[in-house]
Amino acid sequence: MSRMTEQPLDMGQLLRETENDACGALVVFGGIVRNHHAGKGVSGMSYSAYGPMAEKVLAELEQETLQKFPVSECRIVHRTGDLAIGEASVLVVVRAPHRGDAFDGARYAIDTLKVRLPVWKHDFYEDGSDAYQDGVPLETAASRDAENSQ
Amino acid sequence: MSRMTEQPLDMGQLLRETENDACGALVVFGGIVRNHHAGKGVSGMSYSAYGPMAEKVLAELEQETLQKFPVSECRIVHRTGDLAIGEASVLVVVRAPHRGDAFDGARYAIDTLKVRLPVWKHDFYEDGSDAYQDGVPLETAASRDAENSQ
Amino acid sequence: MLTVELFGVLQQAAGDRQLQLDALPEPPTVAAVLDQLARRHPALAPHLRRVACAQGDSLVRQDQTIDTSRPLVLLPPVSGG
Amino acid sequence: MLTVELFGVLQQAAGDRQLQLDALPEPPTVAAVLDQLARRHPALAPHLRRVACAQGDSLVRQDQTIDTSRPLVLLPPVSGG
Repeated sequence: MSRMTEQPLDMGQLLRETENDACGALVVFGGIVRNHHAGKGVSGMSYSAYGPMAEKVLAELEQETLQKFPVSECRIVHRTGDLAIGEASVLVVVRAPHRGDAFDGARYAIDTLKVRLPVWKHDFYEDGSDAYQDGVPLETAASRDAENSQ
Repeated sequence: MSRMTEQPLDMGQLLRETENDACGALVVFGGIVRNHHAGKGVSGMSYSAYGPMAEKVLAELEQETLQKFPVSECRIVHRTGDLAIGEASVLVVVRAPHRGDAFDGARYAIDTLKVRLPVWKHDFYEDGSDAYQDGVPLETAASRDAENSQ
Repeated sequence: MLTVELFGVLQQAAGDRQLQLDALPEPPTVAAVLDQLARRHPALAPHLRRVACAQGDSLVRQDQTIDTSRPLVLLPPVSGG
Repeated sequence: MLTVELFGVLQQAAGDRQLQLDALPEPPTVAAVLDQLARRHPALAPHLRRVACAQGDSLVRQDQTIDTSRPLVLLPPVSGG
């Protein structure tokens, strides 16, 4: 599966792609379209991405997770286009020999994705209005250095 | 799905059973039969359970997780009988409005299961030997009180 | 007469899934029953310090007096998940 | 002449997915280009303080001088996941 895709995300395929007989622990994180945001009813939403960078960011984040944690498998996929309530916008699959590491790796991957992936969520509300969600400034090498020096 | 079962665990069914449009975060933990333990090659294993208590422990642990964490759904299933390498012995599915809570809830559920569920793992090694894995003493009300008073 | 049910490594140690224990201590507390079991079945003795005990779907404490008409279930250290 | 590509809320603010900027600052650093963009397109100005910039698949720093033959991509605060 391509890491950025307009197709519905296929958890079964990700599980098959990451099979690893040495791993006793599997952690999957899924981001799911909710029916509400900031107190308003949501009827659907749309994700747009800066494609050339997004694919590279996810590939690098998989590698970084594998290097920072004792985990053996890490796959991340993110959907773009129009999504309905209950559909998955992102899936993170991590496998490790031990469960604590699998949890830590998956959490790191999704937390870091949220500040590095050039993707924007556009909410459509039940009252007919719509809005881009206010996001977090993209983490850049400069902002990372500033944070590390604090 | 019954919480204790000899049938292969069905993640798709658990995901359908826990669908909740108010939840933006899904965390799944899977315990998978590894091909090694304590330096020896494992060819397969078998789980036995004290059934009358095991089913109740899982039902109570689901409720406890829902009460201790701001999560909306929690389902736990555990397999018994003979399992092959790569098969899931346990699945924990947690859904919550926010991802940190879903991670915390799932981790609590599996960590607590490990000390409360009356289940025993019997390893069969590639060298033809076999052994019950040395486990952790079952958490009892008395041991919980002792721990809390430390 | 008390039926004692065994699980996990206890089955291996005793070579059976259950045992009968007669001449029970009075009162039949869990601790006293386990002492008697250790004397009658020395192969189980090393394991009994780390067992939890149950009747039906509930744990019973070491100082509790049990209903000897129901099986006492011995649960060695667990390894689920 | 520089092509500026817009994403997310910037598209909404500008009413378009891209803009052309002529009369570029010399040297064309990212910071200088953003200043010029703010003057020519006041609707974008409030957003520019929080944008990151990229060319191709790589981020470019504010103090970096860019190749003006390639589009400059403006990335507002992100909300993926």
